[in-house]
Amino acid sequence: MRELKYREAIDEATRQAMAKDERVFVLGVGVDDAKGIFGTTRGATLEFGPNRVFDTPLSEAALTGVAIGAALRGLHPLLVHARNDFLMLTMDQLVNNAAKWRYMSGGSMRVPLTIRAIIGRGWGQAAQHSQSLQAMFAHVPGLHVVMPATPADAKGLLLTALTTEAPVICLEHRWLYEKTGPVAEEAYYTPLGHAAVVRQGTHVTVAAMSLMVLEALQAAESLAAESIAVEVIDLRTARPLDSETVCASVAKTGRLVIADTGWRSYGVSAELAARVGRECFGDLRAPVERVALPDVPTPCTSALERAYYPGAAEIGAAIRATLLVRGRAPAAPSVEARGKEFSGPF
Amino acid sequence: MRELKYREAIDEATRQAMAKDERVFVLGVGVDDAKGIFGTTRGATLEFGPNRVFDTPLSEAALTGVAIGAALRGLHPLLVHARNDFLMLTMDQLVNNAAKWRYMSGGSMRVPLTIRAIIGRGWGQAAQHSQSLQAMFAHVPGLHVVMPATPADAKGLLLTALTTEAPVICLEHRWLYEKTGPVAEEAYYTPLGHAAVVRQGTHVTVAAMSLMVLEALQAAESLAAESIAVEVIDLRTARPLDSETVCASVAKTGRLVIADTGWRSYGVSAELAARVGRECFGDLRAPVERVALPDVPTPCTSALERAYYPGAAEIGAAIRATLLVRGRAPAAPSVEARGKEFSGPF
Amino acid sequence: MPPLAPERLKGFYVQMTRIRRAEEAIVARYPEQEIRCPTHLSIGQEAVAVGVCQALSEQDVVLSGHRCHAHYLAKGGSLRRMFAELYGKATGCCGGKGGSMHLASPETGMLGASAIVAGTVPIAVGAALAAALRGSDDVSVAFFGDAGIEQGVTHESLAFAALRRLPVVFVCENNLYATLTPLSKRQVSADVSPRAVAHGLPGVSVDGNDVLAVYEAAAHAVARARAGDGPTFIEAKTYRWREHVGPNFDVELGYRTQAELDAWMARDPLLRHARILETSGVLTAAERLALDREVEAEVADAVRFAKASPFPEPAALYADVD
Amino acid sequence: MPPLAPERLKGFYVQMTRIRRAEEAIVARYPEQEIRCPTHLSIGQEAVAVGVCQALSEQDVVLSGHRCHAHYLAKGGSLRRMFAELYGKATGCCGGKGGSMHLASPETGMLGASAIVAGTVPIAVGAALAAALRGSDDVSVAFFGDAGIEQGVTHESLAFAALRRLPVVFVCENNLYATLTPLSKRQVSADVSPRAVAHGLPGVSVDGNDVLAVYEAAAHAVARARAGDGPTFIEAKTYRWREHVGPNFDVELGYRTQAELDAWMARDPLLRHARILETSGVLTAAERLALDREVEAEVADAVRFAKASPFPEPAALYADVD
Ligand SMILES: Cc1ncc(C[n+]2csc(CCOP(=O)(O)OP(=O)(O)O)c2C)c(N)n1
Ligand SMILES: Cc1ncc(C[n+]2csc(CCOP(=O)(O)OP(=O)(O)O)c2C)c(N)n1
Ligand SMILES: [Mg+2]
Ligand SMILES: [Mg+2]
Repeated sequence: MRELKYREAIDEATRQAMAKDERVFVLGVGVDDAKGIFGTTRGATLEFGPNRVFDTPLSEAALTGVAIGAALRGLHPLLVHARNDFLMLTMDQLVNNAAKWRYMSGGSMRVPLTIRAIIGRGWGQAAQHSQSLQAMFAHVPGLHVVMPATPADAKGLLLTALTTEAPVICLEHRWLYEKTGPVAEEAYYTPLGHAAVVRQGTHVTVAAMSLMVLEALQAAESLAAESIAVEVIDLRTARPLDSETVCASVAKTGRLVIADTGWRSYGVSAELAARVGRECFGDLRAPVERVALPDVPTPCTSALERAYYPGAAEIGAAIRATLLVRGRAPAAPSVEARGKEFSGPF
Repeated sequence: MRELKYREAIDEATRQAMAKDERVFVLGVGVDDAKGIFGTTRGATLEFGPNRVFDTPLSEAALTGVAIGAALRGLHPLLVHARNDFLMLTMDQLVNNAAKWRYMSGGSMRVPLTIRAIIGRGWGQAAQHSQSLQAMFAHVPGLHVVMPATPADAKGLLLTALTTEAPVICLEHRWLYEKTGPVAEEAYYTPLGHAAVVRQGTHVTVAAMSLMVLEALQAAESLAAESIAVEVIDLRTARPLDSETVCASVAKTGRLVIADTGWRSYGVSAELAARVGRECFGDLRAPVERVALPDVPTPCTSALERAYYPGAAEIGAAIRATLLVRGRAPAAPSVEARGKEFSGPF
Repeated sequence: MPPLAPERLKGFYVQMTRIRRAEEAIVARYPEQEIRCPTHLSIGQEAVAVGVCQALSEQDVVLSGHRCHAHYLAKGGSLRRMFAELYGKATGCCGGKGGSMHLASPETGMLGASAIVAGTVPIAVGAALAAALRGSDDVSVAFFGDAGIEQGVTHESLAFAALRRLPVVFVCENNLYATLTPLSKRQVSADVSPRAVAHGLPGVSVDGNDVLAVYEAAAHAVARARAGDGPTFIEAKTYRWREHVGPNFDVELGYRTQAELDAWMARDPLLRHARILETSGVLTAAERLALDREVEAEVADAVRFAKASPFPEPAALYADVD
Repeated sequence: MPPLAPERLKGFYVQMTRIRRAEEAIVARYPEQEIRCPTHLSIGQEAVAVGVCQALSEQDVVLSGHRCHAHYLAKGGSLRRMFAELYGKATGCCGGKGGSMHLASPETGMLGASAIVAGTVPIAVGAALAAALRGSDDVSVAFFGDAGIEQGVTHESLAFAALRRLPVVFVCENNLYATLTPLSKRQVSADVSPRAVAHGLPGVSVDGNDVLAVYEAAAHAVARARAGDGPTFIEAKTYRWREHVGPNFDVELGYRTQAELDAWMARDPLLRHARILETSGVLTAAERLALDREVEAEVADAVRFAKASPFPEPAALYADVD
């Protein structure tokens, strides 16, 4: 199958959704400029023009309300933010209106609204441009939160979001933008709330989100050399969170490591560990391990960024912990080495 | 010891903090009006006058930034909101500024800022006036989140917040306002991050937050008649979350029920269950049970409110589940009956 | 503006009376504790909702805030379903799940209300954006109180609507207070509209107790919007007779005087309009009494309907979430 | 305003030159990939920071946004600690944890910066509130870009400052663009100040490339604030020479023309001030060259200091959280 970059897959999904459904339009700060949100909105801008793709003032709160209003009147806005940190400005509209309008109206109205927002990382973007806030959104009934890890899912989940008659927040990790993978040419729709087993294994399950899926696969690869068979699950959506698929795997392996891009406390790893702890009580042969950001803001300096972000090495160590295997962490490439690919101003 | 109502304890703590420290001042929508946030800011208004207690426009986002600025210049603002739902308007200032200013400045600045906000419930306040959003705030490194369940803690935790050189969010449940309890007259300071064992027991631990502590005690009382000895822990703060105290109890009982006022998914019950599941892995004799709001917005009609809010009955049922005791739920007073006390417009 | 036909003028009176009688029924019934939700009454402010909505067509839409009964009714919402909603019944306009602060009637163009002050101002702008993008000539209206201008999102909304010349009318019901706080403690000037028009849209301040003045301003604004000339801001000065939330009077709280209340009650928008109709021979006192009776019967029927309706089934709790 | 002493006038030049040379050093060093954080340069806009901060006393405070180098330096921040911060070193003004977008120097009155557009506007108002409540006559300044007025929180801040007559000066550096988007696509009019003054405070638009004009407007605003007469809004029209973020020029992106850039570069605020000083005999060309050399040496020293400094210890990751 043809290979696309993650960002190209987003661009293609957007164009296909717009071609199929004239209700879809794109708005957000900078969506129609020459850079087009790292290229993801450029194709739509050129193909559909200023009536379907347009820039907005820096008024994120109002624009979220505007998108809700347009959705209530039959359109399907795709609202794009260059960082999910900016969504903090829009929480009232997201939490109090978008998430609740259908319920409060007794089901007589729906809010088909898709929001894309990027998770930044590295190159000293510091505390306000690198948060990974999925748990906050996923806490709110009425919102959907998807976090594609592959180009195929970036396309399939975005297309599904753009045909879902409810608010969906798509969080895209910046470090995935240049990754390539097979992507079918036609439009296809990946269902929300279905995790994917992306590597089979029998000794331990790693359930990972977004970029951490790549780290988990790398850790699995390293441990395979030691005959440790790791099953890797790509969670894909934070709400709905598919704990069933994870439980089915844990029933087999008896061991679970959760790897998330956000903070540890009150994060994805908390909710999943709580569910698995209950639903797989009899199956768990070791405590669930959580690999996530330490509970501190993001430091700017690369000296501390290195220590801040866990990766394949930490996942490997957590796997070993659940297996009670002694020994040094496997020689996964360090975060620093991987970081090279993403160097440069942003 | 003298008894005070919860709201009187808040009022007293505010006045004592202001008398001891001239840096403390109170601001917020309606703080100096005749109703004074259900009486909690009335005493301070009368005692300290308009330079220390003042009303603001309905500009919650800016006022949060204003409070941060005043804090950076050596004052200690106490910013009051009649509902924690309104904090959604202020998330950018809370999450991106208040929580991070100290870290981003390398420790050269601090933000001594206390925010009080009320959790509404009942009488059809509906989806936007009854949320209990502690998990969202508790996810953010740099914030403290306290949730006093008793008049004594309402005073002691607020006094501590007002002497803490960091942002502290105090979430007060409206249904606790008229409850009475012993409160010492002098100023005292209840440390943040210390749960309290409020009832001793050996068979099962219930760790509860805010109003759910009262429900847990009621459930414990009912079950005592059947010789089930329930240990009840008042968690008191969501961040820092004192899982040690809970683990110490679970080491003894082997069983845990968590009861929270917020939504189930990604809530306090998730984080605590995840921690206990890991730290008490060998001690747990039954899965951790979670009693929390179902993952739906708050319905207005009392017919559905009844089903929405879990209480002593549901905690009792969860306790039985962990004990694998068969039988009907104990005859705890229904939510409806308890609701009577809180009838009226708000 | 051409003179209004007598039937239209009578219609204004009936609309205002329907709102007044409905809310008086709430006052009468509230102590029974069967209407179990906070209610913010518009008694005294009826002319704003009616004057504006009479300038709209059925396809036009409105959004509102916590004080939304009048807007719901003026935009054609069912009286029966409103009372059923207040009583928390399955037959309510939101199936009982929204309540007083979230009335909605999408089939008549009332798209709902947020209880967060100014929360729907951008939503109304979004509805206007949808009209502009689809090339329809529908107009949308944002109703909000005087405190609405204190929220940043209102300024963002005004600026965006002006920038894109969207067909939206911003209607600020300036009733001089937010809860117990007078305007002077919250804003630099007594007029709200100058702070709005700075964003590049025309604005007017009208007597909000004069339904014809409100109608005229709204008709002008709606015509502009429909013609593609962009948004307008209307400040309607009016007054709330009852307490901020709930059925009672509240002068004893001390934040306003009996004299002030009396002066505004003397400017009752219903009576004022009725007098004009009587003087001009459009509606005699007897005809008016007959209309009043009809409306009262309608309200009584709505209350009966609400009381007789069933509560939602427990399963409704989990329906319509996402 | 009394004429400025020659030493003050020279000081203006030195201040601007320090900012220019520091940022040119960033341009020169950035490709080495040792400054590992996004940098938003103020080259071309130096007169605003200097004109304003020269009107402030040491106790006065400023807050800024993503483009904060100039404000940090103009308010007396250490050059060495700034470069150390950019290099992510423990000796940086934020211990390496803040970086380019969060420079702070509380000891000289620079209270920090937020990378969320307009995020610090209310914080500056809060600093002014603190001054008012304590009865001190300190003034505070909010620096922000032209997009700052698009954020609702700015309007809330302006309104609150005006309502309480707080000693704050709002300084909007209108450089005509936000990222790649020209002002005309975002706002209804080319002048920002009218939309600010609607909130009830005086406002002026000045030539932001004329350090003396900026100084004069700022001195006037600061005097008003210190006298208890409340806030002022200053719009300084200026231009960013380099790309939005990063060290390069960017006309090839097509959102602005070379001709426009050339025209603004011809209005270089440094050269312009230097020419006035030369014409008026305050600073000869030779003296100027000497000052330039001094500043260059200072910058070179700061870069050396930064490079030689240690990175923070790993334990710093967990320090100063709450
Ligand atoms: C953002 C927000 N802050 C505070 C409140 C609490 N509150 C509800 S109504 C109200 C007063 C609103 O005043 P105004 O906009 O003038 O409308 P009115 O009630 O006078 O019709 C307040 C403070 C709220 N609902 N939302
Ligand atoms: C709330 C918010 N939205 C978007 C961004 C991304 N962003 C960073 S700077 C910038 C442009 C700001 O323009 P302006 O205020 O004019 O300042 P300038 O960069 O021109 O100095 C944008 C869109 C942001 N940082 N914050
Ligand atoms: Mg009002
Ligand atoms: Mg700019």
